[in-house]
Amino acid sequence: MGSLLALLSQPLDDAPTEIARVDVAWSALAPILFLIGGAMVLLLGDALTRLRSARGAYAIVATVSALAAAISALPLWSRIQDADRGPFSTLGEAVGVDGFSLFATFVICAAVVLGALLLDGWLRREGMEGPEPYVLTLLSASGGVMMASANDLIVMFLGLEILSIAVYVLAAMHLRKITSQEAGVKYFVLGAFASAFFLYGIAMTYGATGSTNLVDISAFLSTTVLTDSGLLLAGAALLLVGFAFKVAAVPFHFWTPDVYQGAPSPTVAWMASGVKVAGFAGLLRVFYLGFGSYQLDWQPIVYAIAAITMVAGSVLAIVQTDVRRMLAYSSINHAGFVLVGVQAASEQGVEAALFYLAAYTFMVAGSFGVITVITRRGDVGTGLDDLRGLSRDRPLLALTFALFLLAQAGVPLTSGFFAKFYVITAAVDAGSTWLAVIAMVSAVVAAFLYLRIIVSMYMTSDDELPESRSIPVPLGAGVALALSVVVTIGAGIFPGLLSDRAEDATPVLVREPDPDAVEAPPDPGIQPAP
Amino acid sequence: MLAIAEVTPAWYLVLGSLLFTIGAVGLRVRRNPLVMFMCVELMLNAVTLTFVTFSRMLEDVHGQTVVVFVLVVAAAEVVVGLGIMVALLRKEPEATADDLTVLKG
Amino acid sequence: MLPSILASEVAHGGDAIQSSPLTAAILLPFIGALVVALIPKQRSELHRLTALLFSAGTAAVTLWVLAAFDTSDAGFQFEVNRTWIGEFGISWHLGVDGISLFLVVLSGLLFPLAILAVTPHHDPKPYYAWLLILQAGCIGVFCALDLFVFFVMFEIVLVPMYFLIGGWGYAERVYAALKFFIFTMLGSALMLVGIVSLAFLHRDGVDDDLAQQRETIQAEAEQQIAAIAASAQSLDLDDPANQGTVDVLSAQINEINAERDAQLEELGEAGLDFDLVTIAESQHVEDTSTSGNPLDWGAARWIFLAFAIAFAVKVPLFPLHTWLPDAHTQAPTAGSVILAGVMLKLGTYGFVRFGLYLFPEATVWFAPGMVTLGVIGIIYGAVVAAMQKDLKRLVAYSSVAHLGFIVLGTFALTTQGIQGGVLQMVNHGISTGALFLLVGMIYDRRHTREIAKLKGLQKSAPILAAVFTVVMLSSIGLPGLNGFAGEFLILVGSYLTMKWWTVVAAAGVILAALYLLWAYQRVFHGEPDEDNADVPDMTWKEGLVMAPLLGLIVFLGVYPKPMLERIEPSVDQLVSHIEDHSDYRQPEVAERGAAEEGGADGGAAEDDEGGH
Amino acid sequence: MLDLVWLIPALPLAGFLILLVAGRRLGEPGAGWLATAASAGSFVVTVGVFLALLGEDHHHRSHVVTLFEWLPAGGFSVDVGFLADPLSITMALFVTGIGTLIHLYSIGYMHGDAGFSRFFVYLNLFIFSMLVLVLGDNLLLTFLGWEGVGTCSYFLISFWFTKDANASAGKKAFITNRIGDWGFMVAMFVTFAALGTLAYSGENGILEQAHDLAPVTATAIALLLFVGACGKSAQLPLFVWLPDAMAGPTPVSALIHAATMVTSGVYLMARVNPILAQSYDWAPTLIAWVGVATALFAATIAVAQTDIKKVLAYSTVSQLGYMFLAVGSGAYVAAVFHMVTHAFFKALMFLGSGSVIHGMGDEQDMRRMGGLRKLMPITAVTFIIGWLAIAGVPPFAGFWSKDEILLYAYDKSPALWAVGLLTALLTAFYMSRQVFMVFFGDERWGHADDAASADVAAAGVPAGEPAGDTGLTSEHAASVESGADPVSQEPAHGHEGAHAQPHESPWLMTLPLVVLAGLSIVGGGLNLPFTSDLHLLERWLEPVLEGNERVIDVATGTKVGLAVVAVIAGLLGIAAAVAVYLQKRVKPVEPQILAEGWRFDSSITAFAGGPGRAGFEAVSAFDKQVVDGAVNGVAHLTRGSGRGLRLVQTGFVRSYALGLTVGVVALLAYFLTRVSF
Repeated sequence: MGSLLALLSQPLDDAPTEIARVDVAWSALAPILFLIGGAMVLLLGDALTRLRSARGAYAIVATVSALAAAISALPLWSRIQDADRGPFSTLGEAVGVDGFSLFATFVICAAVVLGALLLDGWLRREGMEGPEPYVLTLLSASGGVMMASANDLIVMFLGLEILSIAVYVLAAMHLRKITSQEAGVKYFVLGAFASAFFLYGIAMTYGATGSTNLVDISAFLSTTVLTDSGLLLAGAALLLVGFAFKVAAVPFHFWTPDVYQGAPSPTVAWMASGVKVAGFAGLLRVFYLGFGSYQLDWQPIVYAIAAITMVAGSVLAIVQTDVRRMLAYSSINHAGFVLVGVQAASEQGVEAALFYLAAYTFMVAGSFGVITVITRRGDVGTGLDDLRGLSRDRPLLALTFALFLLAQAGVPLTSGFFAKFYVITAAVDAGSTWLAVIAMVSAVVAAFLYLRIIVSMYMTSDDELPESRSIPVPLGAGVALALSVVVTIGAGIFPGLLSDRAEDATPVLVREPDPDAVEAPPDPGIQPAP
Repeated sequence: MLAIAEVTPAWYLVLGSLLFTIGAVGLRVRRNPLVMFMCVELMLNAVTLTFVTFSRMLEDVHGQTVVVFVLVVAAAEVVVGLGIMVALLRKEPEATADDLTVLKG
Repeated sequence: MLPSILASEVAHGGDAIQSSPLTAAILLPFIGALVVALIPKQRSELHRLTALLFSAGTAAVTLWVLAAFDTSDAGFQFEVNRTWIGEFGISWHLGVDGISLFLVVLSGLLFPLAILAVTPHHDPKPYYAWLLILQAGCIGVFCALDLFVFFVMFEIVLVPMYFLIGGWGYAERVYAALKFFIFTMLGSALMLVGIVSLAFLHRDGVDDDLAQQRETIQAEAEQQIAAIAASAQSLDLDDPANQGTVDVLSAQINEINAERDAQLEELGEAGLDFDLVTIAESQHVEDTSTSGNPLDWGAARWIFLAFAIAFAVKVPLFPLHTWLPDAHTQAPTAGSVILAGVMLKLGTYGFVRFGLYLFPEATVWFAPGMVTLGVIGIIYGAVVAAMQKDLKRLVAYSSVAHLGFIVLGTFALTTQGIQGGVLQMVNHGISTGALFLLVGMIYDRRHTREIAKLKGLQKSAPILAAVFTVVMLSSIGLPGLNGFAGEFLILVGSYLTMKWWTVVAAAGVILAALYLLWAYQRVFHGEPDEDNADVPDMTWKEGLVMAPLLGLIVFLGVYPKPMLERIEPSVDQLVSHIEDHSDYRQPEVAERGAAEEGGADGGAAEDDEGGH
Repeated sequence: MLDLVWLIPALPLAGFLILLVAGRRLGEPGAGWLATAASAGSFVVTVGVFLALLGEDHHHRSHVVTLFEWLPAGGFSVDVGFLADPLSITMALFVTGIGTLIHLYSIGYMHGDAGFSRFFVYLNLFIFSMLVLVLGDNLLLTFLGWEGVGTCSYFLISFWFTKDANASAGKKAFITNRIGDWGFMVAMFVTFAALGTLAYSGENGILEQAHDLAPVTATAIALLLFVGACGKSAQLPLFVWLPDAMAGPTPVSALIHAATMVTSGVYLMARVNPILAQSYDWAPTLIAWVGVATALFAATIAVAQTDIKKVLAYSTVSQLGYMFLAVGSGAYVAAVFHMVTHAFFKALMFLGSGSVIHGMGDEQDMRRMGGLRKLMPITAVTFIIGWLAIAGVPPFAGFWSKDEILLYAYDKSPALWAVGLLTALLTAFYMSRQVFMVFFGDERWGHADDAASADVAAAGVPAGEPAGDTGLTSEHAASVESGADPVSQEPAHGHEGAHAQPHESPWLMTLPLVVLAGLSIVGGGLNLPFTSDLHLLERWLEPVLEGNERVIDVATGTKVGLAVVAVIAGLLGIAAAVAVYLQKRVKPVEPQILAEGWRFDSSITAFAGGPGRAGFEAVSAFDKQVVDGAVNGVAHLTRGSGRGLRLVQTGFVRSYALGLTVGVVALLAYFLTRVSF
């Protein structure tokens, strides 16, 4: 149990011999602080200055906050890559800073940037005011970063809730659109439901191991043979439910298509990228690290979930007619792929999963970015038929969309291909060859869906083409799309640029506090309350 | 008889799980969104009870501190949930959970 | 960090372009595609010109490769080998040998011809860009010597072809394009798993080798130390007089240990490797199945199967062929030409390069099955072709039959068979490519490909008919034209090991005449009706496109030797590679002047004596 | 001179290439003369080579000129090389000689045809292919020529392609030949597998090595080659294409379908005689029986034909049967002898019939002819010489060659001889019938069509049967019925008015007739049986046959007796024809079934069009329904399961919660199975 909690619960202890002092490595928390700080600045700024006329400023602030968060993580990255210093934990072992958490942080920040850039134009078109969407995105991102770096299940829970609650609101954000409300309600009800299971899982784990701290849990599990592991395994099952819900694994995926279809497109871009990254980061932290010694128990079920998720996602996707819904199911399929990496439960697997998530973030944000742009006021026009004529009206936009779709299908020379390749490699290395086969077959089925979208854009006969329409591409969205294209192609040709980073992003659980923080003695002025 | 009736921590755990199950089933059977929220709250509270019980069993105080977090989170959830709900009900005053089926398939 | 990496890439890249024409041959059309993409849509006349220039430039590069090719060298030439993804041992490894050389040249030549021959009806810009990307991919497949690079190229070609079919095809183009993409992707999906498994099995094999070497080194060191210890046994170690000797001995021991450590370090760790040559030559993935249970296969056979399915779809082998008639029929003319001319060879080439080379044992084991499928394809494709009502569809099914021959030759595992197969790959590319061009010309004139609607074209368009006749006869396998040389070598070679299959396959020659002549009769013979009476004859431009193809059809039929002598060393090497790594032995054919010693003739002579 | 043997095929090839490029510009008659010159030049070279070969020592009359390596692959290697030996030069001589004559004839015959130069392109290509076939030094090169002549035959039969019947006939010829070629190809595979080479000559050639072959292998090779020969030389059951091939211009029928190409099967069998000798004994016997059966079979059909060319076509089939009878009886010399004489008189008669057709304004039905001897004297006289030759009347060429075949057949088996004799009788009969119907009797031409049928009845032919129902494929028959004859319907042919006054043909056409008539008379001199000195051909061919020629053991008296019987049979046939067709004392018996060729062809057509086609269509349907159906089925199944799974996604948030709960229960259940107690 972390000493942060110890500090808070101090009065209950009978014999307070020494006050535990919490080491706070502020630099390690900088990304979270920047994200939250950005949100606060937006809220306050809006309240104080009422700069309604310069709505672009919101997007800029949000983008800058996210960039600042990412930049603040850069020195940490080089620090932990330094062999002499390495990863560390802070806040009384409640938060861990390792390559893994930082990598996730980078990806989440990138997702925020993309989401914010997309939001700008969308909000203008929909005539919505206020900085709230940005604020919520930033807050939810801070929750995601928390999950990625949580070393304590309670922190994990807090991160999950911060992440989720903000996203619930984002989903229901479009007040004039009933489907947005419906999506919000459904997401919220089911999300809260899943959170309750998650929390119950934490409770059981706590009951079984006597701690909520992952470092303690992992140490406990690797040194103690439980005579009765029922409670622990039940806890694991429920924790898995919570994560599986967040990453939309079958059969916890039901919310996904409805929410992706109903929620505003830029929000979906964030949900499909940032939220998914956070969910997987948490999943890996808890299971790969925390329950690492019970690997043989959870691997098979993750195997099964991965298989079902990939197959169901792809099969369900191909019968859809709404593009957002299609991509929702495709995101389920992709979740299955990441789970393939997870079930490998190896460094290879983690690396593959991280690469996949990073690549997918840009592909899916790009895809929803295109959808954001091509929909009409009221966020309508996402049917397959609505894409007709896009290649004629906006060839570049169509090509961009086609690129993201082909990347998702796993066509070579895109990041999506390498993502799949790494995952397959990890699976084969772990001996799950048949899962790799299932994965590839599902990828082929899913390819049909992407091709169908491309068909709508490119291969409509002339007599079925609608009249030309102008599709304005707002600056922000343009930048976001360009970024996504660059990363998707760049990582597709030089995957090492991304995979080397993912390789370095080894997740570890360490108890050691930040050595730098130790060197600088904390302010002795803090005295325990009498 | 008294020995049998003695209340052990296991009772609380069982009670917690029962409450949790009631909440889960309630969410499944009730159509009123507000009642469904309350069911979720019930589930969270059941977990809280479990935490406290474990805390007691393990003679570890930290389990009890969790309760504080959970309460805060639950409160935040309710606020947001109600907000969404109100926005929806303002549009469709009589809406139940089963009326939200525009999105499906 | 990023700029420095890119800078080094560019520096090395420039270097590679200088040193290997193959990289240039792949990059050139790719750059061409980018250039086409950058030219504004309004300047449509430039698109065609640019595409033509770049594809012709590529053709020139491939021709240069052909000219500079060392005929006697059986190994890979013009090799480049640069690390691409070091972590996985993936490298940009290219090279050509006699087997791939002519396919590279064919890909080089067919594209400019296709571009020259066909002008798209709309959207020229993306059309040319896709074609150029396709060219890059096709050449890449034939040059790749790294399994991963090969797979990338093998997959990447799907995309431009998908767009070409879907964007510029005919009525059913969407269905055909989707079917093409999904069908072929399904095949290669399994291959990716196979490739990865292969790389891991290879690594494990290398690992075992290294462990063995480590043991040897360790044992040697221990032996030496034991020897020293034995020599020291007689010494009284406590005696200070012996201190000097003890020091010397312990110094020796330290030295031995240090040397051992150095050796162990040198051995290093086994890493992943996707290099074709390394994996194939080391043969760490052996066929370990020994039991009689037909399902108890060794890993090599499973992986071979994964490869084989991918290639069989591409070839296409019966019964995985049904994407082909749809794709061919619906594709625009240039697409059909490339599909038939180049892309089908990805499968047959894959069999030769990756099936036979990587899995000699599994190849031998699967050979009867593969040959059976090939022979079924020969007969079946011809029979179905005969019943087609659409001219393009007919030609498409004829490809099924022709490629059946190539599979037969390849899996007959004789020098003649494989050589004939390689020859036939090129020949089929030329003949069928030309045939599709001609069908395209007919379509341009009549806007139908339905055989029933065409009649008597020989009267209205005699030159077109004459050219069609020559190409048709080449496709039928008339001696003296290119189609015969390959087919005959295949059959001669396959008869040595697959007697009865060959006898059946030879009957395919009859059927080829049946369906093509019948089609020719219905299209070109007879009195033209009203619609067909005024069909214009071949134009100069069209003649210009057909001329090189006709020239090759005749030249390669009359004098295929220049090709064969370049193919032969590589094929010989491949066959002996198979012999080295399996129980298979190529049957001895009595050499001229050595008839008495030949095995077959020994038996004959005995029979002879018995007869008298 | 011997080294110039390559020039023999090269000249026609050059002619072909020049005509291909510039044929249209040369036009008529330049193109024709050029082609004739190429062929004639080739003939001259052949004569030179022949003389040079004569100058060589008896056993050194084999000379190979290798030009380049054609197909080298591993141990397999085939050269483009030409072999000049007595057999090949004999063939080359009459191919180029008769070829030149027919070229000459064609200049006249094709006068005015729109495809004039195209015709000579094909002709030169044919001569080239035929020479490659004959002179090629290996089986594969022979095969090249073999297929080449087949292709030219295809081109020329369907020369007037606008008529469907011609196109069908051409296609039929090609495909039927291909069936035979299958045998040829497989024979080459067996040969290569057994001997490692396909070359004929030289120490390691297949002919030298043949005695090393196991009898079973040799039999296989021999019979497979015979399958090929059956296709090319129109033997049972592959003869069906030859009668239809008459759709081509008449010079083509003379050149390809009578004199040269169709004899290449005989040439091939003679060429590989060492292999035949090495086979089991039943193999040659089989060949002999197939030959004699074909001879008789075709002769019976010829009896009832009414088309002037059809009679000759069936007669050709029949005579080719004789040649195979000779081959099967080991009488290679007799086979070659008959081949040569047959080339003379059959070419003569075909050209004669062409002259008749030409003179009649494209009329081919013999029932509309008659009494032409007065109007076309040269044609008539030369034709009659040909008739006497084929009927086996001494001293015309046909008598000697046929007699020799019958002698050998008798030696092999009297049964063979008997059938052969019967055929000879029939031959004399139907040929006489033709001569009488065309050149003698009433003039039945020049009447209106309705009157024609009456005249037909008067001519003794059963009336009422459709004029063109001659047992052809239905398409062909249809075209004949439609009134036009299947051969020359080109309006540009220069004979606008059909049934105009018949007239003699121009000198370009009659000159070859005269030359061939002369050869038909004296051709027998090549191999007179009286003394061994007169066995010119036999001694000439001896080095090729290497003692594989059958040694007959028949007393001279028997020989004479057999000859006399043969002559009597021939005369009997003629006499019968005189009685029936000239004097009309006996009502002609021409059963319908014979006119329809024993319905052999129509049965095949019916089978091919019926069950055969149904089978093809079944396979095609299988492809569509089952193979492609399975592919689409998988796609439908996937989409179907997608649609099914969609139903779970009801949109009710409470059912989603249920799904989630099910997942929770499943996970809990799974994990609890892993619990350790």
